[in-house]
Amino acid sequence: MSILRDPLIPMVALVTDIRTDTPDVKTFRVVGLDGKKPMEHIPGQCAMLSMPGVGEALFSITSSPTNADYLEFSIKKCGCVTNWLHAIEPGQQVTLRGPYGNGFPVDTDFVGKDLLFIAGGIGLAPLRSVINYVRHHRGRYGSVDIVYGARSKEDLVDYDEILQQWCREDGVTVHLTIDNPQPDWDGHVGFVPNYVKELAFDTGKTVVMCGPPVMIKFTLAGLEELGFRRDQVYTTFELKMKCALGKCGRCNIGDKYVCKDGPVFRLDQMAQLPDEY
Amino acid sequence: MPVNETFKPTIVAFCCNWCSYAGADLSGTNRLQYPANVKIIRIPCSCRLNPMFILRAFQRGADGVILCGCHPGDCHYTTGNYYARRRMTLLFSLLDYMGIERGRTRVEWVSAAEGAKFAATMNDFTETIIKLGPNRRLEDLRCKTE
Amino acid sequence: MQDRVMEKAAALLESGVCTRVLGWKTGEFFYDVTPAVFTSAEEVRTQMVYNPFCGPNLSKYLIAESRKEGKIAVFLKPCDTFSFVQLQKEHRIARDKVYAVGVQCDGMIDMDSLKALGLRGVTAAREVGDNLIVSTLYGEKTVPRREALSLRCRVCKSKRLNDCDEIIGEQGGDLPSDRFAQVEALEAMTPEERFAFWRSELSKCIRCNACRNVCPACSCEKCVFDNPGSGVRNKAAADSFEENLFHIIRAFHVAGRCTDCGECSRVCPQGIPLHLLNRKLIKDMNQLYGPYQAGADFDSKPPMLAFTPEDPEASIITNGRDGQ
Amino acid sequence: MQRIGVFVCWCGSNIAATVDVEKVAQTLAQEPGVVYSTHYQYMCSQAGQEMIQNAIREHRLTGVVICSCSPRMHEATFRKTVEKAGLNPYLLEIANIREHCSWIHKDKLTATEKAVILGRAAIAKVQLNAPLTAGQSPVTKRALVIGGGIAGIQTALDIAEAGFPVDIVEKKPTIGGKMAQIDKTFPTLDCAACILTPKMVDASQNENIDIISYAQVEKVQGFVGSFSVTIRKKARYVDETKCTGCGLCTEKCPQKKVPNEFNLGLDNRRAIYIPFAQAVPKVAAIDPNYCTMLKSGKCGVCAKVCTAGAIDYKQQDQLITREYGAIVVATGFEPIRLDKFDEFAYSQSPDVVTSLEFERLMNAAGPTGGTLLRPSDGSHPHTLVFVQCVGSRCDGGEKGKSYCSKICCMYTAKHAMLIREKYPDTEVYVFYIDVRTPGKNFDEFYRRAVEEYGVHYIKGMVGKVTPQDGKLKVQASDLLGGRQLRIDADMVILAAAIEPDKTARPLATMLTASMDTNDFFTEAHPKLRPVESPTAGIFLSGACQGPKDIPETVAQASAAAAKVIGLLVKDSLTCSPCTAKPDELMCNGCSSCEKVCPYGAITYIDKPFRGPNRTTLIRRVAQVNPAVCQGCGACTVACPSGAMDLQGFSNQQIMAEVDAICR
Amino acid sequence: MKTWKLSELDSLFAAIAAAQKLYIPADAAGQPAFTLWTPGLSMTKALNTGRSAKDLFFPQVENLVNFKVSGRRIQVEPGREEVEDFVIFGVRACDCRSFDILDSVFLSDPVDTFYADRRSHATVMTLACSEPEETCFCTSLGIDPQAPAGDVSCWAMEDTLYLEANTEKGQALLSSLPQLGQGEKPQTDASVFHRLPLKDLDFSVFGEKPLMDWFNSPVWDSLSQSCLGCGSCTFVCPTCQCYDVEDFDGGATIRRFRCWDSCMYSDFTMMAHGTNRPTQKERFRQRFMHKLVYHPNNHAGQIGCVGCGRCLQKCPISMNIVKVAKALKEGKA
Repeated sequence: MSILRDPLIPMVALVTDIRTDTPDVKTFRVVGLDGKKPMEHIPGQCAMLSMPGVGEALFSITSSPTNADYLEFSIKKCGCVTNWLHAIEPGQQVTLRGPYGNGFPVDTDFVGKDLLFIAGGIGLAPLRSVINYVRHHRGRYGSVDIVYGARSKEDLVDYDEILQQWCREDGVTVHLTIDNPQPDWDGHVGFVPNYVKELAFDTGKTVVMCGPPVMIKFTLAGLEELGFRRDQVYTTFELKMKCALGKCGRCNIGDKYVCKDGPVFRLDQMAQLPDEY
Repeated sequence: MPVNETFKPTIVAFCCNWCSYAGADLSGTNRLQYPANVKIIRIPCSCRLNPMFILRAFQRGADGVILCGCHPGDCHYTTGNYYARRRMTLLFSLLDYMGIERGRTRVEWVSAAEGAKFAATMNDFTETIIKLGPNRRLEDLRCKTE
Repeated sequence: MQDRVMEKAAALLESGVCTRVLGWKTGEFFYDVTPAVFTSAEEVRTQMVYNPFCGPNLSKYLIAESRKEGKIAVFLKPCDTFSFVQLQKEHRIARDKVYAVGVQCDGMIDMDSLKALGLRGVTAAREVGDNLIVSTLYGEKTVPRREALSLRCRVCKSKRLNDCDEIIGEQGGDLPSDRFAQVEALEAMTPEERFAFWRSELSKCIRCNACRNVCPACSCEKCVFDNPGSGVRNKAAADSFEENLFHIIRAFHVAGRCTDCGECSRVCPQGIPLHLLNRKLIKDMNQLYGPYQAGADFDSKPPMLAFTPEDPEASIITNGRDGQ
Repeated sequence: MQRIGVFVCWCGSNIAATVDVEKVAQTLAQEPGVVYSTHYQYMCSQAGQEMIQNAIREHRLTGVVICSCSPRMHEATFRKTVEKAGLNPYLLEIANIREHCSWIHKDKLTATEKAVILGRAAIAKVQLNAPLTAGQSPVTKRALVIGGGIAGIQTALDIAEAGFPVDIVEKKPTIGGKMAQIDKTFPTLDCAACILTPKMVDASQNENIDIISYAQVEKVQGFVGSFSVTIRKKARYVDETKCTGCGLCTEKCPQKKVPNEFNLGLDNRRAIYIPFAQAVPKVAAIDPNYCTMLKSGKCGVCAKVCTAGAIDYKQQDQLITREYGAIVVATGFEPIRLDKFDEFAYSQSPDVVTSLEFERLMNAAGPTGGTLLRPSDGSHPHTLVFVQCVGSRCDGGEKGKSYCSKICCMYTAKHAMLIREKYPDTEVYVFYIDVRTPGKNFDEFYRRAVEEYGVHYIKGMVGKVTPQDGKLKVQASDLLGGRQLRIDADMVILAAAIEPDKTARPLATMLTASMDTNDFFTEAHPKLRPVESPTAGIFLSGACQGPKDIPETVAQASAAAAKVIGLLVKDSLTCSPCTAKPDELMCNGCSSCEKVCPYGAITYIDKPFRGPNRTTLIRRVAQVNPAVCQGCGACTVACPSGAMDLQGFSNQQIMAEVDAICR
Repeated sequence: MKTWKLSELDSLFAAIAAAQKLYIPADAAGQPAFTLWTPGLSMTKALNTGRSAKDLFFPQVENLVNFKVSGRRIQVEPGREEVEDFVIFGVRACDCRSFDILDSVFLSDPVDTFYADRRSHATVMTLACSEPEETCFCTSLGIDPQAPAGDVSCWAMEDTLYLEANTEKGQALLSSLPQLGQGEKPQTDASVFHRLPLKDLDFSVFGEKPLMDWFNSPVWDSLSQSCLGCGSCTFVCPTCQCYDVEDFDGGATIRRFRCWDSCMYSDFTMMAHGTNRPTQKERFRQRFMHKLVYHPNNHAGQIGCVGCGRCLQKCPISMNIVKVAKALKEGKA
């Protein structure tokens, strides 16, 4: 079977469980055909999921590396492959290859730091892996703050996990916000960037941020106002990718390939790159 | 090309809903036989037939493609088959120009009353295709079933 | 001609008739001119060029340019004006935003034609009478201008400048042209020979889309070959079928709209005579449905969007024409 | 992913005898997306339908494929079936394994194989089916009839009788049309005015009918059920509500030299006039081209004599916009101009007249009071020559028309007969190519002309008519006698071809109703829908669709009315949802689709789109009116960018079927 | 140095082709291209091929893997073509340099095994240039067209072909051809190369300023304004290596293949929610920035261009890397 060995050639995996998070986000649990976790990864890394004939797309792995049993992907319905994924039922096979990308520096730069996670909408997906990793190795990091916002309560991804686990954990503070008031919501209402400013975090924290480009832009401005430096802020981003190996040229921005040199960037590094994301 | 005894051509017949599809129904009602190689696809009018569909059929393994519609002047939509006629004439001419065998494509006007003509047309067309042999010039090797 | 074009361009900008001029810019060599937009008379005087190598048809640029603020002046050769009119017929160009200057033309010279004459390392060329004196890295050569003409210019169909606001040079008329000679030669071959001919030509295709992107008739917002929803999208020919498919569909989509400007064959990096496909359809339409020249006027209905009850049946093809 | 149910019908033994239905059901169960597959004796039976409905609910089906008889048979049935189970009726596809399979194949193996493939194609298609909803569009319960001749009048009367308001737009100051100018009618020889004018009066008195005379359609918007039509009512400088039609003004008007169009210019009228005695509305009108007051401001006689004070020199054209559910075109015909037929000396001698002019010369209300006199010298003509087919049945159609004008043979026989009856001392010659007399009592009528009245019918062509010494020298050939004839005639009457009224062409453009090459309106189907235009909501009445005599015209007028009534009784129209739909993001606005649409369903709008870098681009894009589109798909192929697709028969659906069949 | 009579080139080809496949630049339907040698096929008279030699290592379309799908199950099946040993003869110095550039992408971790396979099976026989075209500028990129690299370097001088092995592979090939003669290669004449109009292009400047300076240059607007967005420059370029991966559902088998792609295409970076390079300017800039700045930044200053001049000859509107490089350097277009 050596003829099948190339990083472009995927393995077959099985979707064992599908959870509906929000009206347009589902979380897929994936294992290998042997029933085991198909690959090891670093928080922030991605993998290529595909259905032959439909297409292949890159998704961040949202489960924590500390989960020994399976991988999870939280996927928003927005294109060809994601539409297909949203239509399948458990028991469906898919193909999988990866992991790809650099991941967050959880075992280096983050160690011992107070961490501030800021996410908007589906932007929580890549951060969930880091947050759960940090929670698992709680002793190695300082305080953890999580600011998470979405359009409405229904659009909050992993709401159950947030309420049941994150909110109850010592040393973890969760700040939830939604864009507009709604009857069954007694939490904060407002956009993430403003909320971050209101919360006036201590500038010693290391920030990990993911969300839509506008959110990133305004939150960053807010953080700088508070006195944060760009080299304290990490983000992860998504571009069209095909090979995920740094060769096909699609995710090339400046002299970086997002699939290989990213998807995690420190914002001071990003300042050296063209604004083509 | 020698006639291959075992060659079972795939033939796609696009039939307009109002005349030719009904004509095909009638040939069924009258139990008029024609080869099972012919598979009918219903389209509202002959003018719905995009040249791309014909090429697609050849790509996917068809050996012959025939379009059947209302007789000129009898189109349910008054003018559809006139457009279809021009389009098919030019497409067939272009295919011929590119060296694709002329007999692989055909247009035939079959009314709802012409069950017998439908069957006869399909018999004749199938025979023509069998004589021509398998479609090689417009095939896509990736679509061949191994 | 060169001077009159440049003067006109500068004058149009200076007088405020237009705010931009679409013309050609000088290159590294004398022949590698690039279509360019100029916004001042100064730019025109320093950078603009008009010479026998200004082959590119500028009409298609007007689709985008005429959507912008202000009026743009454009220099069009007779063959370009057919595309200009055809695009207007298809509502693709806002005529009131364009000041069209027709430039009469004696045929454009083509590097491919020069190379076909065996010239290598061409560094300069000048017209002297009916001849072209070509300087190369290996010395000077004189060739008849006629032989250096672009292939399409050798069978020029018309010197008529359609729908121009102004004309430089004389207004011309339609020319007798044997542009269908090659089509007829192909028609005279056996189907097997034709198949072999097109296979060897089309198998050269690298699907760079230059023919499509330069074609004034291929002005679709999104080409079916780029549209995943079309069912025929493909990027490269993975099979000989797809090589055929792309060119058949393209020829068909521009049937009745193709003005035979010849840009497709001019730009093909692989030297495929793509115009022979379009010309075949033009010839057929002329023969079967009456003479029609796309872009010659504003009123006539393209043959593919018209019919007469007396049109011939498709069987004239499938049964063979002329008893073939 | 789709959840598709497959139902294979035995149709008793009709299918099951040659197709192994169980095997078909089993094989199709393996197809992607199929979650349920079964077979049953009669799917169309109550039990079969319930089976389908239960399966839809139990298996949460998102698509249904029924392998059974032709969709032309039971598609509607099964659509209702699935709809009752809560599934959109358009998520159903039928594989025709009876007419197209079991009934034409004898070998069970072959037939079964084919049935599987047909089933596969239906499954492949249904995978891509989208739920479609039939739209409803309201119907304005008012009709517009364009043209107030006998066709328009009859249509309007019938519609009005059924209780619907109807407007007649007539371009002339009075309704009545050509029939009002005719003397007698064939084959009964009863007086045209006697049968027409009562109808004109009926129309004017019917409270459901509004006659808008001296008016023209200016603009048409909308579509079947809800047209909005703007009508230009031309200034007649007489207040219609005040004028009593006493006619005093028309006697006093000093401008006497105005050619009288009602008599085809054979006599004169005044600048203020009532076209004829029985005109409806009987209201005077001022001809602005001749009225001295309107031209130079000097005169005002009519205003002075009018006791009702109806004259209004300041009157302006008036634009009326009204809503209609249906439009009937009844624009009729006119004789062709004869300037290309110089050989008959029409322009050289006043004694060469057209048949319509001849009608006026014979008419008691005509310029001669019904006495046949030569226009040149008022003398009694003794020798009259009729020339048939002037401009009809012309080869190539360059000089005249290629078609037969249909009515000339009969009216010429009528004319010949009338002359011979009134003036037995005359000799009447008729030169013809063929005499065509299909119609009830028509041939008998013609034979009477020949046999009883002694009209000389000569098969042959008139070559030349030369006015000479007060006579008309007619050179002709007698084909049957094989000789050349020279006749010294006193009058020559030309049976001029008839053609559609000149206003028809621009009107057709406004209505987006198609016309043939002769400018006759095209019918939706030449046999089965002869009084409808292909454009929904546009109906055809009378000679605007093709040459017709009066009985035929009236028959068609009533037929058109019946169609209109059938439309207006509905409160709303259900449109088939299988209509064309453009993808605006891909549309080039090139108008290719519009040019091939037989229904005028496509229009264009300029629409803003998001361009790159937060710019806005205004682009012209096609819009399809689903109420008008009939779903033929011509536009989808004309569209080069593939922006236009047909719902229910989309490109992808058809290609999926192709793929499944060729697999 | 080994020698062979130029007049008997055909028999040299036959000797090579006896053991493995041989590709030579020959005219195919009027277009010079690397073509599988069969008896009777002769070398093109053209200086170089229309498409570059990269095709032989990175073909325009290449099947990667096949899938069979039944119900919810997926089966992965081999789909790659077996590669045999082959020889390319007549590769010019510029194209030969392009292999280094392609290697730096495809052979860097993770190695592209499809490309690597072909590279390892190939023996490259280069051919020195003596009659350049006016569009040639390989000398500006530090390439000596008269001393091409490759496994075997060849010179056609007077009536003799001189061959010199540079690698073990080349050595092996030459020693498999015992018929070769021996001779001394005469001095090459470089004078024509000094007359090349584009010999003085300066590509060193691109390493001298930060990436963003070049990116933000004002020249991009006017340089890109008439770009048609076609892929002809990309596809004839020996160093362009962007590709797309797509599936073709042929019914029974779904084939996953890769094919050349162009960053000039509007859909190159198109995603469901839009593209990050919305106009041709950005796409145009990407291509040239990649060649002149990004690639050198990542690969020790190696410019992503070999000066073959194909884009100068093939661009429908005569826009090319020379014009871009000059305009960028001067800061005005």
